[in-house]
Amino acid sequence: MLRDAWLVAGKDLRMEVRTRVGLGQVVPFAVLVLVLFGFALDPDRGILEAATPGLFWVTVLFAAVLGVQRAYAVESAEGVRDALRLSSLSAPGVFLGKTLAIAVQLVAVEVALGVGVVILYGADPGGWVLLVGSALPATAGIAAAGSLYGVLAVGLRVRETLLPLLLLPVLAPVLLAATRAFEAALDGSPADGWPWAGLLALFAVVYVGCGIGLYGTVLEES
Amino acid sequence: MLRDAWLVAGKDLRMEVRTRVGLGQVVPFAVLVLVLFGFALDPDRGILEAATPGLFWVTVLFAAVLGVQRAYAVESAEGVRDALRLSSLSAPGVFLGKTLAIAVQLVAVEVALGVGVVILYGADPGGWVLLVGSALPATAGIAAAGSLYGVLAVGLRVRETLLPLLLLPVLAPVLLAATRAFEAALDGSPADGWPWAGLLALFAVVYVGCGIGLYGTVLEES
Amino acid sequence: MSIGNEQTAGTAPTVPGQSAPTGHRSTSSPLTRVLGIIVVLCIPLVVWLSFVATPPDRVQGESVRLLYVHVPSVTVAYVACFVTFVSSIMWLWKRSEWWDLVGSSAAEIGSVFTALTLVSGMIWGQITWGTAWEWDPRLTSTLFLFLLLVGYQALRAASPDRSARSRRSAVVGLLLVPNIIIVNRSVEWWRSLHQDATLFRTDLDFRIEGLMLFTWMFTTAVGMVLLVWLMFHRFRVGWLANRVEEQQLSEAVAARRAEATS
Amino acid sequence: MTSVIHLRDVVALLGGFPALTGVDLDVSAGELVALVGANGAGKTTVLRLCAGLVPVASGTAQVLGEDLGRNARAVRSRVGLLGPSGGLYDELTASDNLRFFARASRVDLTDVERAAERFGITGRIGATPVGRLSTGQRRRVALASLVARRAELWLLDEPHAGLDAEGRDLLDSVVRSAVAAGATVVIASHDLDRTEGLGCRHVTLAGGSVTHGGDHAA
Amino acid sequence: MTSVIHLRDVVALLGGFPALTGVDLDVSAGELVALVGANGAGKTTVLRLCAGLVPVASGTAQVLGEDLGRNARAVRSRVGLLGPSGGLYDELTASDNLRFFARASRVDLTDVERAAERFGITGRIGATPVGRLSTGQRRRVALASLVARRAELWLLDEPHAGLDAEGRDLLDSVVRSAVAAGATVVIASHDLDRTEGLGCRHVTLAGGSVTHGGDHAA
Ligand code: HEM
Ligand SMILES: Nc1ncnc2c1ncn2[C@@H]1O[C@H](COP(=O)(O)OP(=O)(O)OP(=O)(O)O)[C@@H](O)[C@H]1O
Ligand SMILES: Nc1ncnc2c1ncn2[C@@H]1O[C@H](COP(=O)(O)OP(=O)(O)OP(=O)(O)O)[C@@H](O)[C@H]1O
Ligand SMILES: [Mg+2]
Ligand SMILES: [Mg+2]
Repeated sequence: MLRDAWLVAGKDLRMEVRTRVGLGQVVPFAVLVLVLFGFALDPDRGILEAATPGLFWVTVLFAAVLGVQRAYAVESAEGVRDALRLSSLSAPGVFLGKTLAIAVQLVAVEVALGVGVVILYGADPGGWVLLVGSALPATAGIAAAGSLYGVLAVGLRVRETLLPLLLLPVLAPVLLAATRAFEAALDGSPADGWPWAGLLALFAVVYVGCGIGLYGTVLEES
Repeated sequence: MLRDAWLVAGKDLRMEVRTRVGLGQVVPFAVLVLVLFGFALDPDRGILEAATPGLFWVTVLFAAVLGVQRAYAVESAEGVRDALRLSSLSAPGVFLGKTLAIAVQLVAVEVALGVGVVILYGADPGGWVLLVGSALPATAGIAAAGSLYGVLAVGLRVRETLLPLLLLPVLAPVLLAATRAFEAALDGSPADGWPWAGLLALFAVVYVGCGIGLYGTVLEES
Repeated sequence: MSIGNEQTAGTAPTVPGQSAPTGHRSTSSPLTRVLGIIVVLCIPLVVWLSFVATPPDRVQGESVRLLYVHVPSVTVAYVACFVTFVSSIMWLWKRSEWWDLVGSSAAEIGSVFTALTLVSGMIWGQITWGTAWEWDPRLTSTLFLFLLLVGYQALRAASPDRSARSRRSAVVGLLLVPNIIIVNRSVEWWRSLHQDATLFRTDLDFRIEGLMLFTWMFTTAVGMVLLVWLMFHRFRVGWLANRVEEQQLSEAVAARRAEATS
Repeated sequence: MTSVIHLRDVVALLGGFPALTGVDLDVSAGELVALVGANGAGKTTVLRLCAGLVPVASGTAQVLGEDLGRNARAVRSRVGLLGPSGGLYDELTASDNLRFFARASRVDLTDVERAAERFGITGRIGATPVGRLSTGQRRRVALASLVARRAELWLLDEPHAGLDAEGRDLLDSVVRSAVAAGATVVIASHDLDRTEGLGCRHVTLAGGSVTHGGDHAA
Repeated sequence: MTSVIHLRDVVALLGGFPALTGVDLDVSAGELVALVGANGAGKTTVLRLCAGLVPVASGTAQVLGEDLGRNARAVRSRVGLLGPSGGLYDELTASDNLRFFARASRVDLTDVERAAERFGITGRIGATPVGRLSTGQRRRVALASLVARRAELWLLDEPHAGLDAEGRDLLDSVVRSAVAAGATVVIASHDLDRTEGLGCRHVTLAGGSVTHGGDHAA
């Protein structure tokens, strides 16, 4: 299973290296969204400062939707889906591989956004441990849920639009918890934040578990 | 030219009727984004009320990106692009047709979002004339710019991610002007808003003009 | 009550479970008729109880009567979601059409009741809070629940063939309850951990007792009967739709074969 | 005999790769020419270039009397190209596709209907979204669309692939009557029996240039 | 002789349409069978069904001793299917594709290299993203991937389409040696000359069912 996961993740990252979609485009997109927010929400810092963690994570969610879309667009090319189903890859392995590849891209997005937020919104990064400690499980949870719902939309002509519809309500808790954790970290009160990080870890565990259990059902559908 | 525009718009709307992507999915997606915003930005009304027009238009932009993506996904199927280039359709006609089809979908999104904003954000719709008078040129501008940039991304494997990157920056002025106009309308000071509506009309004219002039160059690129 | 098509159209193959007389052109059966009669008879009683018999509230005034729509409908919606959840698990285990139909019927009716909760809550809010919407935990999580159910149905509508449809919707249906719990809990915590929690409900902390309690419980019971009644019909409509599909299919198979031999 | 295709030392790049490395080719009006050659020789690229869809990197290319380097647009609406994938909207039904492309190419709708009938795009097949047709059925829709166009120059890329025996014969008869009506036809194919049966002049490509038969004299 | 494919009255639906309307087909181990029939007859669907990719709506279907209705998974990794579109990642190079699918199917990498060499996927072609290869080159990559798999049952959907003469001969020799090594091969094709040349037993499909030759006795 882990071997399959490596194989799939390696393939996805290799494609990423070839096409530079993630670094070259998803990351700039995310930064752009941040700028747009800065633009649409009042020019005076008031709102932006209060809302920074929320905007950060909303932006991550949008980037995640894009990333998942991309990750599954390559799998839904004609014939590729058949080829995957005919291979001996274990479904949990494919799930973990896709999740890993999406997570790696998300981390890149988050780093870029973090820098963007500091520069553009004048956020004051403090509480590193909590920031990282909540961002990691949040990323894992988003990637796992994205990977699971992504495969549900594969092969449907309407996947571009169905995916966000399925995924975003599910990710609302991640948005909440991660926002709270970041708020706590930026406020310098990490003790308030750790329970949220715990919730994020719980979410990640639930979705990785569901993904491992259910992915096969969807992928192997005959 | 107008005949071609009708032909293309008719084809797109027929596809829409067949697949129900717009009404069935883009509209719920837009509402979802609105909810996520309401959610991520503080619970107390303060921010939301101040930011309603901005959030409305940011959401419209996201929906527009999705809509444009979908509108050009159908054109970038292998061979279709060749077929279009080999037809006798005039490029400005194709441009106007695509723009029209996108605009129709956007109007549906805006109506839904308008209702959503009134209900969820407790916005108080006043100044109808200004609202409609600024939304219409804004929609035309967004659709025209989307249509022009959409065709730029057609046929590239990475269009899902490239399009927002190209489109969002050019639409930033529309976002700004439409937000200002809506703010004025909601504040009950329409006199402040009309100049912005005028600016939006200017944008629309510029983008439609550019589209008519440049679309051919992009489409026919040989 | 314009939910679903209680009266199905078209020629009717027989409906499962009930021995419908041949040529019977509806989805009703003795059992559903009994259920229907119970609902129909109880509704005037519910109206009477909630509008006449129960007193107006001290704080809420007459608007408290929305309670008898609002609270039962959310209870029914929860039950419907739970049914979908269980049916999805059962489908993944048994892979039977029966469970697929139970799950999808429940989800569809559940979304209607969720909408009813939202609408009644918003009307109520407009009256008592002076605003239809607050970013209150319950409201928000109810809205997400509604959107999850919309997503479930969009996925079903988008899936071309029956096996893919059942399979994918079972996965989403199975995730429904965990999703609801996570969304609901996190949204609650989101506020409660917040320093100045704006608890809109504190002033409504009326003690429900006596006739009000009875009315509430009675309405909930009627709501449950209504759910069961609608589920029966929706299930049968789905069942018949599948049968019609199969019938059309065997006709299509025959036609295609004939075309081949000609 | 007027020259319909006149390529001299044409180089064409696909994503930076020199798919054509100096093609010399002459086709006169009313001729029936087959491009043959190994996989990757450049047949498809020659056809797309003649349709004005691939830019000429260097050399002279004249098609239907127009210079491709300067006026590819003018050529495009006068040629009919059958590509390997057909160029149809998967979500639209076969007849909607035919109608749309007919209108878009200013073709008479009755012509399209006649062509559709000829290729068996009637009844269920006509009313099915093209994405749900079989390979051969999709080819037939593309062919019907092409035939209705009545182009001056037909460029067919492996037209027989995917068609059943009856479809291939039908295609041949369509090609013959197009030539009889004055059109020029260039076919890229690996099916030499068919192209010989049609009486094509064979032009062999290798490594992106013509090695045999590019010229009438050769 | 053990039966590798055993279909009895199999109905299969594609998006609600009865693509197969009651197929009876028996193929024994080591046989070489050609499915022929008009466009839309159901050849592709039979192959995909035997690969466990299309669900059996009714009837009995056994492939490689497994019941498809109950255990399609077990069949999938034991068959090799060559579909019309090849099933390759356009963004990966030919050799990366080959390596990925080899690993994913637990195939020895040296086998893949040998197959790639045989089909000419070396040098530039091996290092080019598959999306930028010509039709025939892409087919060759898919074929190399298939050959390396050494499946027990080969299901080939119009395998000769798009290949040049040399490629077709190569394919035939590959098929012959697979049969010699004990594999069973089913080919859907419109190219009767080729399938006869290979010495296939011909099974005719029409309207989604077998009209001739489904059974050894027939
Ligand atoms: C859009 C607006 C509203 C929505 C979506 C909504 C949603 C809900 C939900 C989901 C529940 C069930 C809670 C649970 O037990 O988990 C509930 C219960 C209840 N709601 Fe609402 N509500 C809304 C507005 C209101 C308003 C305006 C009032 C009264 C002023 C109200 C009063 C109640 C009461 C009394 C209960 C039952 C008591 C309880 O279980 O806590 N709701 N509502
Ligand atoms: N996705 C689909 N949805 C609905 N019907 C389909 C779909 N794919 C194919 N069909 C129909 O099923 C029938 C059988 O298709 P199939 O692809 O098996 O034919 P085939 O024998 O391979 O034809 P060809 O020679 O054209 O490749 C056809 O009539 C076709 O219209
Ligand atoms: N998009 C592309 N980018 C880069 N190179 C390409 C691209 N498409 C084709 N090529 C290369 O150009 C050359 C010519 O391709 P072309 O498609 O014209 O060949 P062909 O003669 O049609 O071959 P086939 O018989 O396989 O169809 C090939 O070597 C191919 O690798
Ligand atoms: Mg070619
Ligand atoms: Mg086929």
